[in-house]
Amino acid sequence: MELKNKKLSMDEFLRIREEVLKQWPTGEGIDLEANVAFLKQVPEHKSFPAKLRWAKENGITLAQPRAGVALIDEHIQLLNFLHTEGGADLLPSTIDSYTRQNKYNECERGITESRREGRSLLNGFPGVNHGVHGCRKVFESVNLPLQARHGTPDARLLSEIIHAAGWTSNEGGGISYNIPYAKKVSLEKTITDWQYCDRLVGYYEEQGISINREPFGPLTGTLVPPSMSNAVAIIEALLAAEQGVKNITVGYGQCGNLVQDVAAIRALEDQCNEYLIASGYNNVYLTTVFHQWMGGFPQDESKAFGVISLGAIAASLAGATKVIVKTPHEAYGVPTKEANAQGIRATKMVLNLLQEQKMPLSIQQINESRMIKAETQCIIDKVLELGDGDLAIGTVRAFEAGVLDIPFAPSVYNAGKMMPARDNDGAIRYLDFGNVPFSDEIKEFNRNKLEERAMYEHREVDFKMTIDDVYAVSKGNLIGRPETETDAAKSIKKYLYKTE
Amino acid sequence: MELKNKKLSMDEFLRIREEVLKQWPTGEGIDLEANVAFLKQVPEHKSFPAKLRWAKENGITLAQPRAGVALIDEHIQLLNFLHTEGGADLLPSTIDSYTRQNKYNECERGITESRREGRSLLNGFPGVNHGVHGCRKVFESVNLPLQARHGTPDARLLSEIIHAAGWTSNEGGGISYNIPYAKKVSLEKTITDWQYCDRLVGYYEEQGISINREPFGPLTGTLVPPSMSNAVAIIEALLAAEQGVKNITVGYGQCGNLVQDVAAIRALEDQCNEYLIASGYNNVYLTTVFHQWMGGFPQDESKAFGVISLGAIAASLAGATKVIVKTPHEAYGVPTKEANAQGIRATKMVLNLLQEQKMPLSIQQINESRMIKAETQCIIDKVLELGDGDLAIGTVRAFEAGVLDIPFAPSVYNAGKMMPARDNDGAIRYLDFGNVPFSDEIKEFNRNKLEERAMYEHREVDFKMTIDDVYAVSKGNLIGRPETETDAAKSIKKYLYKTE
Amino acid sequence: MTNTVVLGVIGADCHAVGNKILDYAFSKAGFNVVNIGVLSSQEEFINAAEETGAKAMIISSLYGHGEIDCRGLREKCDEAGLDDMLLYVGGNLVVGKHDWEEVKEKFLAMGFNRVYPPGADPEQGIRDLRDDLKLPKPE
Amino acid sequence: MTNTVVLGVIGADCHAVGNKILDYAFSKAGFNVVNIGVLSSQEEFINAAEETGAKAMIISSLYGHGEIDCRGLREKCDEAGLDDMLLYVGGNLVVGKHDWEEVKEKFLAMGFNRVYPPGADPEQGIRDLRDDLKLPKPE
Ligand code: B12
Ligand code: B12
Repeated sequence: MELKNKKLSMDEFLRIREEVLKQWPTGEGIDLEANVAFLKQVPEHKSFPAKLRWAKENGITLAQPRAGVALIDEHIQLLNFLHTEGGADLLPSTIDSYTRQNKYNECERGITESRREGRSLLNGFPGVNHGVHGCRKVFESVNLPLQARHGTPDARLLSEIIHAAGWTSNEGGGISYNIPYAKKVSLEKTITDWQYCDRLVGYYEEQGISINREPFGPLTGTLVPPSMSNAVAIIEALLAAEQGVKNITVGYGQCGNLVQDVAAIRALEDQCNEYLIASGYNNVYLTTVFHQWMGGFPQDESKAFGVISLGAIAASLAGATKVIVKTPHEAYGVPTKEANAQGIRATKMVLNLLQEQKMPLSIQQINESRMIKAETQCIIDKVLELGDGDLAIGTVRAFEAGVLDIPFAPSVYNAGKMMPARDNDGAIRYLDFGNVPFSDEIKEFNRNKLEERAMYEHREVDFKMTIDDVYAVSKGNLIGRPETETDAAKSIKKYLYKTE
Repeated sequence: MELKNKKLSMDEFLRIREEVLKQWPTGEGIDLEANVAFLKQVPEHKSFPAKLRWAKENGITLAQPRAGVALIDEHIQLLNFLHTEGGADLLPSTIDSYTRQNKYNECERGITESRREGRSLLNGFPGVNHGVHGCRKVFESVNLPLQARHGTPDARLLSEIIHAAGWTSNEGGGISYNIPYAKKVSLEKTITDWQYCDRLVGYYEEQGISINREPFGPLTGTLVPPSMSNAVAIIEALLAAEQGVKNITVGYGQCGNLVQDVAAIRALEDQCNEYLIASGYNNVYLTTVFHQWMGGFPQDESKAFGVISLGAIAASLAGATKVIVKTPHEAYGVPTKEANAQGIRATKMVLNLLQEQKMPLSIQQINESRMIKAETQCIIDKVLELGDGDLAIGTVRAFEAGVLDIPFAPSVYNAGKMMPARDNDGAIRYLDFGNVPFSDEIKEFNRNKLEERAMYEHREVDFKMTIDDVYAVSKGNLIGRPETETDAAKSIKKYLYKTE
Repeated sequence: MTNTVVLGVIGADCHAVGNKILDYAFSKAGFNVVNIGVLSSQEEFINAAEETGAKAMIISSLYGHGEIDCRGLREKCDEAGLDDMLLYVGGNLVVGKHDWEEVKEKFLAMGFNRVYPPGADPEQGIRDLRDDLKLPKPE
Repeated sequence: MTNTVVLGVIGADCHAVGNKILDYAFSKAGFNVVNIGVLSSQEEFINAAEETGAKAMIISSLYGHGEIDCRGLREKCDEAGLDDMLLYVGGNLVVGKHDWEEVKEKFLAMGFNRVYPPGADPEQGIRDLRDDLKLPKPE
């Protein structure tokens, strides 16, 4: 089948579906019509789209953790704990890494070993292996909307299973669940496979059942310039809308510069709405998700609380519809349920304190927002041009050409030529443009910003900056200042480390 | 002696001094000239004024904890722990409550019992009982500038001792260490006594030794409207300057509304500088201190981290010179050194992340700032009028008249007629003006703001709002919304608490 | 009067916020509140009880010296002939975050009738006092 | 070559950032880095070592399945005749925050020569590898 950004016909969809359901025994017998009946019974307070709409209309930012363990009962316990002890507003089921690679045999092994050892040896919930039956048990045992969060290039069977089970949201997309998560899976394949996932949601929409879809905004979580992740999010939203998805949450991972963060997520919502309408998708209900810092965390738990809280503040001031919460264990490993609840409680405290407050508009924010939109448009225009008007084809060609280019991505289909770094205020800029097609004005803006920093730090603008920035937050700073003595550093040392 | 805002002559000062040094045996033999020689040796990295200046010039916000225990060695251990494990930039010695009431006999008992039980039975460091010798031991055993933080209406002997020991900063003032801390001590007495403390610093200044003075900004820490605490801070700065103090840090306690917080502390610095210069005190080096939330804390430690981090963020975005740090134990009791260090680490993480960032100017902030300044000026103008031009006399009369009026203060010399409450955005406004002399425009502004909230909450503007607001933060919110069902609450419940 | 209580903050403690709110809450609940305020000594509590015939003392200690400040109060009450005086105490009773059960035991052993943990709801104290004084439940 | 190392992230693990930085660091330190990247199986590590004559494998596992993924690697090396292969492993080796000493013991028992805790500095690995390969210290 040839890749094209075009709604799958029901016939095509059903043809593919037959194959999909055979991928693992639990696929057998999943019945769309029976699911429709089941999904119609989902009470409003367990519907993802309903709760998002309520939050958006009331100006509330919801908090959602990540969480998943190997076994069903433990998973249910975990989720209910995060609801009652953490105060989570929305529940996840983070899917394990074998499932993400469709290695269901290894999942089976992980499940067995977890049972034997009495602790989870999988880093998430193996939804496919547990099947509709297991996933429904989870759905019926919790009292909040449920979403699958994963990183699965081919999530077709998983999507069939979770939606059949009453989970009313699915994270992912053909770009965002490929480039950061896979090494050798082609974009043709993942875009096609995610068209299927979207078409499934579109089918349910046609039956009057609203299901939410969320492109994964932060990508590699590591110094992705806002315009690059926004471009990807908008493309995935458009691809989803084409398949009939009507409830979309576009996401963004915290950069750390408050003005840039607020500007970025506001620009994302505006611009995505503009593109949706311009493309004729008029009935999409769009919301936003802000991810607390997605890069390397500091090991110290108190410092982690600082990072978490700053993320909550940015999310709240930006007016994001929901925020994805990190935990004080982030630098170590999958959090205990207690550590997970701690992250949510710190976050909710901040959200409550700021509930009535938004970031007041400033010149800085207006300028930043304008710049992000201009950059994003350059990228998307070029994608469309490369695809001769077809967004799906354009996306594949744009990655080939390095027009779309995600820093630190593992995929061989990603050029990896673009390099980011922070400017002197901590905002993320383009250090090396690679083949990202920016106007001269934009290039100059980015260069000047980085030159400013380089001058301040008495060094050259180069890859060493990027590396220093990768480490910075985990070492307790936003900007990776060089360790050689700057005047400021000298001056600090004079006061702090001098001994008599 | 008659109260007057006039620099004490050296003779008067020395006459009073004789009496002061007799208050407790450790006062004996404190020799000003010998102290000058000692203070000249204080290395720059242990000088409070030097470090504040460095921070201000480099746009850095310093973090300072509160801490103090009964015994010298334990106190030194505690302070060094907060330096090395917490990363504190400035060190405190929080003085115990008996010392604050000049009950040195009870301190002696507390010291003895603490020794016996092997834990501190005093809530702070009894500086007077330990004397110059003990305080110097502390000074010599730490490697950062030291400040006494207390709440002592008559701190003359304490001030003599700590400065003689090389502690280069002293918190307090004739208003701020009386009204929130005492019940029956007259303002005449405390203003006079603090003129002495300031004159002592002025004396050292004359000898070329710079010592920092810090009026206690947050007062009762409980819903104090910014203009009221700013007015008090400015008055105390002016009273200190008259006695020859040249290095002053004016303070402010976090309200919780970010725009108001940033506007308030920026207004405080500007307006205080204006008043200093208008009064002819041209050489005062002014810095600011932002106190993390001073009211009741939530008991949950994760939530406390959220409150702490939001405070750090406000301090940093406002560009305060230093921030006073709370701890996750706040709601329970004097923190362990570990909990104290946790608070500092979370704070410093946030300060580091935001180091290069300031709150961008917005219309909202400009308006808020203008309003705070206008209110503050109304108050100070009236104080001067009441004192026939004398600030000290005016202050006494202003408290009698309820022109200066601190909510929830224990002092019988405080009118207690003014009542504050939060508006619908969480900013603190005047609910009942009492006798605070505002223009009609200002009154209308405050009333409208509270009406807005009342309408939203379907209730009257009354004292119940104030009470609800007192509890709010400890219960996990900024604004004390009524527990009766508002539409929003109903709507929330519908989603969150519904069971099938 | 059966429903008169002496309210105050003991010792060198200046924390006034909780005191004002307790005053408000107990008064609204129908008690006759004699509020001697912050920074009150054991003697001031006893004098106020003697003068007003109060049946209970609602004592707060926030600042950490509660242990030292409260010691001997029961004995002083007995000496003054205030035999069945109900002694309630609450706040942040000791220095630091401690195991609550231990703190409670310590104060019960000192002769207090009821001991409340940090941030206790005044309504709980009111309910308990109604019980202990055998007052009718409010309609 | 004595200074050839195979670098990669084992299992179904896609964490690429650390890998790119390790590549940069080991290359800069003078090693000949054969980077097989993320999502690499035990077989791919062994094949790469056989093909290049590498003396060490620098293995990362971030995502928590390290325990399952690394089991049997030493035995497979032995079978392949890669007898003195130095096996280094680091990252977030197990699911969750665990006592580090236990984790380390577990991997040493599995036949690894060096095991590094979360967030270990690549420079430490480089110093250790120089020692283990008896390479001269850099001037
Ligand atoms: C960024 C990130 C991601 C990105 C990765 C993008 C990409 N493709 O690279 C995204 C968002 C895609 C992602 C996905 C997932 N992640 Co992730 N991720 C992180 C995070 C935040 C930072 C990792 C990073 O880049 N660090 C920066 C680099 C420079 O450091 P590093 O990786 O630690 O490597 C350095 C050192 O460890 C050392 N080192 C490493 N190996 C070796 C070996 C030797 C011999 C030596 C000497 C040194 C050494 O040197 C390296 C360079 O300095 C970490 C948590 C953290 N550390 O804060 C979680 C974390 C690694 N992820 C985790 C998990 C579970 C996942 C997911 C399964 C899903 C989930 N729960 O969200 C998926 C994985 C899917 C898959 N198939 O692998 C867990 C692992 C849990 C565990 N071990 O118990 C972590 C710890 C988060 C957590 N606490 O839950 N993740
Ligand atoms: C505001 C505050 C201040 C203000 C007080 C202003 C004033 N004059 O009122 C200022 C800044 C001046 C201040 C000063 C000091 N404070 Co203070 N302060 C607080 C804080 C943050 C809130 C207190 C408050 O107002 N809460 C709100 C009210 C409504 O609650 P509440 O006081 O707990 O009272 C309620 C309940 O406890 C209950 N209750 C109380 N008593 C009783 C009795 C009965 C019978 C019942 C049923 C119920 C009951 O009902 C009340 C009403 O709801 C607390 C910490 C916290 N709680 O978050 C520290 C705290 C009480 N302070 C503390 C200390 C140590 C001090 C100082 C010694 C200095 C210092 N280290 O900074 C000085 C005290 C000087 C002195 N001589 O007393 C410590 C006490 C430590 C301990 N016990 O181990 C605390 C716990 C902070 C801490 N963790 O270190 N403080």
